[in-house]
Amino acid sequence: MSQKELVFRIGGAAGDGSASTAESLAKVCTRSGLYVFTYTSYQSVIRGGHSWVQVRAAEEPVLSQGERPQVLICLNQPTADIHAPQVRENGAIIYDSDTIKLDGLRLAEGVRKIGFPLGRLAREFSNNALMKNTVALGAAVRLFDMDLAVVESAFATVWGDKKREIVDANVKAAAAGYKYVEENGGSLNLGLRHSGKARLLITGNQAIALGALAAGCKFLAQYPMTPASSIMHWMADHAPKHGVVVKQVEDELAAINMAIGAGFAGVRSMTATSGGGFSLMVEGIGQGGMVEAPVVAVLAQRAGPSTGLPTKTEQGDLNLALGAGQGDWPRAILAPRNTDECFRLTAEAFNLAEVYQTPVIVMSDLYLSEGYRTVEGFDFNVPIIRGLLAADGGTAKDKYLRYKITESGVSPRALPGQPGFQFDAGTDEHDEKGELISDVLAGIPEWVEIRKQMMDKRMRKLDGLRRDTKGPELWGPEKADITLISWGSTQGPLREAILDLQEADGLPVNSLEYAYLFPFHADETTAALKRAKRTMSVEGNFTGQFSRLLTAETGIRPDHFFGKYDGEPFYPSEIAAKVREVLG
Amino acid sequence: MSQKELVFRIGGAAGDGSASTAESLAKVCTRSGLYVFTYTSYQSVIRGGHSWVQVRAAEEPVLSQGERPQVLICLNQPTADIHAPQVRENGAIIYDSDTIKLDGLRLAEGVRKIGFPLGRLAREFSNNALMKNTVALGAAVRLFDMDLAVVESAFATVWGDKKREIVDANVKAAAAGYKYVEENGGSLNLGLRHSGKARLLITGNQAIALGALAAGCKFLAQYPMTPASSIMHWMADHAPKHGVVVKQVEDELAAINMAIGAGFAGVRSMTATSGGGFSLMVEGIGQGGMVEAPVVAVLAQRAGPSTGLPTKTEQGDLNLALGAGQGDWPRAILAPRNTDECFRLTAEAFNLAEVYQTPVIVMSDLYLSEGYRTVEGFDFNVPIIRGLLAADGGTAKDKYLRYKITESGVSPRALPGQPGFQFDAGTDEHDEKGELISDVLAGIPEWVEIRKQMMDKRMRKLDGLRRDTKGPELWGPEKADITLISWGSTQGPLREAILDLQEADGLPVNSLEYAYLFPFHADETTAALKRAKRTMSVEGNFTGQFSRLLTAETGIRPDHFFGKYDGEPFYPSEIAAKVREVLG
Amino acid sequence: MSDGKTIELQEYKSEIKPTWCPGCGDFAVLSGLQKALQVLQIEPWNIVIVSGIGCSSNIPHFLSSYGFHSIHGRAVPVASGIKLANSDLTVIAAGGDGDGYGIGVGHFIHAMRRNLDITYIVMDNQIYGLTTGQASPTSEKGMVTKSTPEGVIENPVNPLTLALASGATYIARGFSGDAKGLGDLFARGIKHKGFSLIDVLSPCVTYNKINTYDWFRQRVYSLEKEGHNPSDYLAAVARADEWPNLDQKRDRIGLGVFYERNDIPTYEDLEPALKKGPLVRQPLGLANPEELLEEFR
Amino acid sequence: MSDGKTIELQEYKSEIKPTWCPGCGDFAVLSGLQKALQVLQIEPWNIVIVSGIGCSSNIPHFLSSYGFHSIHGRAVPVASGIKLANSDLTVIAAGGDGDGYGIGVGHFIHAMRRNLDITYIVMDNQIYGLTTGQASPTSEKGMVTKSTPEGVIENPVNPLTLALASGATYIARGFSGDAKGLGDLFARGIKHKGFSLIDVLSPCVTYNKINTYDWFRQRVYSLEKEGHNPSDYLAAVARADEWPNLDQKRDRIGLGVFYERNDIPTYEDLEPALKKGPLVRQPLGLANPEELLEEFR
Ligand SMILES: Cc1ncc(C[n+]2csc(CCOP(=O)(O)OP(=O)(O)O)c2C)c(N)n1
Ligand SMILES: Cc1ncc(C[n+]2csc(CCOP(=O)(O)OP(=O)(O)O)c2C)c(N)n1
Ligand code: SF4
Ligand code: SF4
Ligand SMILES: [Mg+2]
Ligand SMILES: [Mg+2]
Repeated sequence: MSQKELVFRIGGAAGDGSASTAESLAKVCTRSGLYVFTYTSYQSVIRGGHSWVQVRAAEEPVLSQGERPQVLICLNQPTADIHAPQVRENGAIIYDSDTIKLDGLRLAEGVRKIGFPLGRLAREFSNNALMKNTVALGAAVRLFDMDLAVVESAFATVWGDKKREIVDANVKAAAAGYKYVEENGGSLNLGLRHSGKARLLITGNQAIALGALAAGCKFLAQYPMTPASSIMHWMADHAPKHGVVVKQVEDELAAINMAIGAGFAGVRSMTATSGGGFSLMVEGIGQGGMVEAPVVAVLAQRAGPSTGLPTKTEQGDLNLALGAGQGDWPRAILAPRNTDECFRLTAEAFNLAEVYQTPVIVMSDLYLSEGYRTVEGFDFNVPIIRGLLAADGGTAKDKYLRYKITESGVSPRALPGQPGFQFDAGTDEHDEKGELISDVLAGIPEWVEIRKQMMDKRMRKLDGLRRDTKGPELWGPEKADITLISWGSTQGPLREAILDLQEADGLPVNSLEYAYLFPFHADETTAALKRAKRTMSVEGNFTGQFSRLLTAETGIRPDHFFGKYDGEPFYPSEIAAKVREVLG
Repeated sequence: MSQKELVFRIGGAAGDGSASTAESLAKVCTRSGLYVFTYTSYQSVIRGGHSWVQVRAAEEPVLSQGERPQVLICLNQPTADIHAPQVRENGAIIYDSDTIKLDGLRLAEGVRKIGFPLGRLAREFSNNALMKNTVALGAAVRLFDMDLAVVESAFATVWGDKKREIVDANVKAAAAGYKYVEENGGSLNLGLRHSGKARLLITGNQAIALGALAAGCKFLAQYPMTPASSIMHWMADHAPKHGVVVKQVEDELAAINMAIGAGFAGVRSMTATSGGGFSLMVEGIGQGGMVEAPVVAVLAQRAGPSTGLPTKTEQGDLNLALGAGQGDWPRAILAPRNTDECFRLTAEAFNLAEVYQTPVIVMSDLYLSEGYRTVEGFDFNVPIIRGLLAADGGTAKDKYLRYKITESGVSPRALPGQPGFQFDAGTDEHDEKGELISDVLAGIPEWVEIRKQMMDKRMRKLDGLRRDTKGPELWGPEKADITLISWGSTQGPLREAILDLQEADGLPVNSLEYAYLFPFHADETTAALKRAKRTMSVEGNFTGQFSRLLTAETGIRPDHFFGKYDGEPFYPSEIAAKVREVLG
Repeated sequence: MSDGKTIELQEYKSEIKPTWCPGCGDFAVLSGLQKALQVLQIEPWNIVIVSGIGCSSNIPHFLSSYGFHSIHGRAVPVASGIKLANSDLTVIAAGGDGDGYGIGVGHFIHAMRRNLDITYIVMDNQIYGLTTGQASPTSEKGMVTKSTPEGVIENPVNPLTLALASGATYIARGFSGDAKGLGDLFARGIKHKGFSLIDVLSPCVTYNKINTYDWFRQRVYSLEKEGHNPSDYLAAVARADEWPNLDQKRDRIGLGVFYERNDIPTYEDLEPALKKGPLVRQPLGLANPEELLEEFR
Repeated sequence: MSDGKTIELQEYKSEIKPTWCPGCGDFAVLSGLQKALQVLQIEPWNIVIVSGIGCSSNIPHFLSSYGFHSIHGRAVPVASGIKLANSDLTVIAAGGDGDGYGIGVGHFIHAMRRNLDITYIVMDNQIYGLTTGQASPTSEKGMVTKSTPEGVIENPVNPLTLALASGATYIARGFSGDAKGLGDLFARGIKHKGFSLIDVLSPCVTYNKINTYDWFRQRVYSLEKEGHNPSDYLAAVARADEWPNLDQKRDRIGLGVFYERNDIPTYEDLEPALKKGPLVRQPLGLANPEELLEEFR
């Protein structure tokens, strides 16, 4: 895309502090009025290995991590070896000239080698080994023409007033780097305006947690698992203040069962995990469908199979979510396409869960959950719709039927503690009262019929869930040479690819994007795809799990499939290339 | 169907002994040279409730439990109330005239009420309360024109020589019932020939266990769950003699993980469960796909969702099997259509698991797993194909690669204890040697490529699995007005419905039957369905889980769907009626 | 109790007739529990009984209270979620030995170390009843069952030493042959602030032909009568180790309270979010949401 | 050993350099284990190390033996399956406190009561290392972690009293600050016939700033030197209860063998199908299949 942007990359070993330096830069960009998008590539190790972060920022919204960087900070030699050749023409590489060599690396034209004794300089301000990152950061800030004062304010927020000396030392270190560049070539002259409204810089997981709080979530039971853990961390930090119980429990079996218990007892409750933990929740979540307890389960995907690549992204757990639990039960699956939707769809999930009294799964992935993105703000005016409660009146105590067969499939819900509405919630098939059919009634003709009615009742909720959720969004030109089908976090890179194809090739391409996966919106899909000239589904897995769902529901098979399963996020360029290949 | 048959039903409370009496009768029928099919309707309770068994037998193979009985034994009043009206014209009801009344029940024409003091008579031979069942059994035997000597031989096998007095008492009791009918109206004159070759009478679970033994299974780890428990019971009884370790373990998590450990260590190993337990195996089984360990998992389905109807049948766990585990990994899913295939496909599953070094799921259901059926015999000449082993030579020790990238996706497997081939099996993504990619290499460009290659390698196994398994079987006339699509145990009732539609209505109907569900045979399916005039899929669940798979794989949507989810098995008559409705 | 009227025993009984086999030990547990609740005058609607799956786990249906008949092995986490959501409720988890000490033993251990104010009643029949008689984790070595035709070769779980090792603050053993004693142990356990385990020897008359009422009657004795001091941890361990144990000694089986301490705060006491009362009563939504956004600017 | 040649320590080392943080306690466990295996002269190809997921669970990659780096919490059942399939192998399960006492505690308990001849080494750092520092089941009350910013409010699991309650027949505690002692405890545990638990205090230098080498050094003492008798069950319980415990006493932490008994048969001894030797060596297929069909006629 032709819009002006800055792309910054920093790399080193785990523990070298790439992430926090990049975060500072991202904050500085945000406070400078830019839109920001970050991607962190790291590994499942605490020290060593190779990790790097990319920060991309521009005056207009940015939807992906971008491609080649203009500025690279190398915290160790492997970073130079791997990343230096990728730095763009007329870009710059910042490195400690005492420890790192760029000799022999093939650099693009005009790349400035900004090597100076970072480490030695840094030791003037602190004996913290990570201080050299701050010197490098200062250098980058100068290259990008940003303001040292903003850097200072960012540091002040990160460490707070209580750690004033740390802030001061860092500010001095940054100034030293800044000065070095000032005196050695100055700015890259990227021409971005650094002013304007500071927006919010937030990760998908933080937005999910905020959305939950806004929706009145009172209980989170979770077991740590990348990339879902930071939901728990953030919630735990804010829990006591907002009257939320946040529990790290013994395993994911406990997490889902506790969350369902809490939902049954009347609070909005949630759990969050990744595919491995969700695998352990399979039986429990099906239970929620049967006892008709509301619960929200966040499934933040990472690359499988099995333990797989714990720090890498994938959209490979859709089959898992679709198949979770025995038999058929009504579930909803939402997949936020971006950080903003992380907030909105999570909040919505709580309403759907309570209105339909059934588990709702919110699927994100490492790319979306952990990346920092800019959002304009959040609308905290989230409606809280608690659904049909026996307490709201209209429900007689004496013949209270917890599982009353209704047209919507939804029955009035009593909460423990409410006098006169005592009932049993059972995972065995039960009658309208909640009493067992399985133990002495199963197989007796009239009860066979009631069993069938209970199934029908529960499954009717899918109609309401479909009605209350939206069909896919068609984005881009009405008339297009190809329609790209995507779900969840693929939205960003895909939209950028579309813009690029339009701009660079004059190719009209649009996308059909799904945020509400299940119940599937078959009619809207069929209508939209009928108008499509050609279709390609783009998803982050091997088998095309979502395409298969789409075909199962509509009989339509996308003409092409572009699946990515190497653990890396989509890059706009590769989507565009694939489109060119397919159309060419 | 017009073939001569006998249909017998016995009902009472749980603990009243319906099942063992029916089993005796089934054995007597078998030894009388008939083909037998039984269905037991029971409840999740140990005493009380209402359970009944139907035994159907004929000179030609029978494929379903049949419909209305000719002879009914009532062990309690509710049985009379529920079942007596269903007895066929000119049939008979046997009951204890001291305790049961048929007054006021609407019986079919010509039904004989054979009420006599069963209990009092029985007490002459034993004070075991269940002895009255034997008296009734004797009466039924007389009605069916079978031989008391066969009854005696059946008793002798059941109790063995050591319990001669029990056998004698029972023989006397049966003779008393026999005599009573002899003197009060005699036979029903059904006209079946009771002679000829005695075949085998066996349940699906027993056939699965036998198939496992025949294939060299050495290890079974299981946790009890209806309707899979009897696999463990039968195996445990025969284990020590055949050098098989059978372990009831603490839960299904342990079961799958132990079985995978044993498979990794070099023995053919298996686990078995129902949907609830399988839900707990989801993470473990995906692990098998990643470390490439062979294991066979039997999933005997029962009616869900959740605990559901533990003693009732359903085909509702296909989505669960298809979605089990994170990400994409190669799995095979087989679904025996009948008892004979329970044996053959289980044995085959062990070969597929070892040849492709991946978990294989064998799906049955309560209907197939627990029902007694006639089989002609088993071919124990099961080939045992252990797949590519490093020990077989051709694999050099010094650069041994456990996960060597090959065209087939299969790599030479070393077993612990083999000198020089030490390697690590890991659930994290790994390289050809088995060493971690996840911890310090993930995300580095060349290793991103290797990760992709490892995925490709594993997933290539699906091609081999598809090649080594069979496409659907088209059964019935080439040209048909409608093609019925089915999988697994639905075969029997469906074939009977087809025969009936041909005979009674002259309607040509055929069926496309699947025993090998995954990897799916799309080409054969498309070819077969292209020739179909009209299609209807018939399966035992709410949403048409298999039809959805078929559509996802081929884009073809069956024209009609007949799903059953009330816990009861299919009856040929209801399938035929549905076909008439659809075609009419 | 709220309106000063005494709640009658009848009010704790549901319309559903228990479906257990005649003679099943679980009947005594049911009536003991009803009696305890009545003695404590806890309103039926303020009680939630949570069970797993098994014969014993059908108990919620036979009591008039709120009930959650959960999945196999998960009664304790479901109960924990309920208690944390509404700490005003009296939460009782109940189920079988397979449910609690087999598939559910992990949750059992972690619940005890949390010391949530929950009462856990295990109807320990040393067999899997509902699945028609397989070995359970408390089946004794050598026992022949459907799954162990050659006899069990595991050493049995000892629920009491396990509880003593895991921080439960009320640990007792009852016997279905002593209905009165059961009621007392339940009442004391429910009153106890913190996690209470009551392991009940509750014979399965259908599938366990070894550990029968008679078998127990020949072996049980009252801890109290022998002067056991329930605040003495090591004495409790020694009593608990009398049966079952690695040596397969089985001549003395103590009944009563093995261990109790009341000085350990409950989980609810320590949980900061509950300082303002039960979660169900706290307002939904955010009072001052914009404040939360500061950190993202 | 088979060919009479001594196996050198080097042969137990793999080409992979451990990826643990410098100073991590797990290094001492690795070298202690290598030393123990060398002392016992067990051929690398006859060893299988099975782990779960966690920093500590990466250990199989650093040893030259067969390895199975399983899923989180399942090392023990995987190891059990391997041992039952090939009882000639030396099977060692290894992993973290989260893996073994958190998510995996159910398997841990059941494995102990089985008394399979497996050695289980838990690298207990009282924290979740690999997931960057959340509370673990052995984190002490009050500890501030990423998941417990207000401090842990659970009582910690005591692995030793748990093992004593569950029938493990060799129960020991080691400390990464005492490499020599570790090697000895491992060797003795591997030699022991039956389930051996060695809980190793293995400091996480990155995320646990409380339970450091120094912290332990101020508290540990040798059981042997104080004359502890490892065959005395109640004495072992008393020693194990010194730390951690409900009273949060933390001044004395015993190292060494708490309990050992050698008169309890192993699971493999009792399993009838293993009488003829390891399963892997038994012939496949059926000798006389028709015999099996008799019951179906
Ligand atoms: C995940 C799962 N596995 C297995 C079962 C089958 N199952 C139901 S009850 C039960 C055991 C019952 O034993 P126990 O808990 O001792 O209760 P009891 O019937 O003896 O009272 C089992 C294994 C199940 N429902 N769910
Ligand atoms: C089912 C599942 N849940 C969660 C995780 C994430 N996870 C990986 S390691 C770990 C805990 C590690 O702690 P510990 O076992 O103590 O090992 P350490 O890293 O401290 O050595 C967790 C929660 C996982 N891999 N699988
Ligand atoms: S089977 Fe046993 S536990 Fe179950 S109800 Fe009958 S006696 Fe009770
Ligand atoms: S994080 Fe802790 S446990 Fe993990 S390697 Fe580093 S020091 Fe060891
Ligand atoms: Mg039991
Ligand atoms: Mg740890």
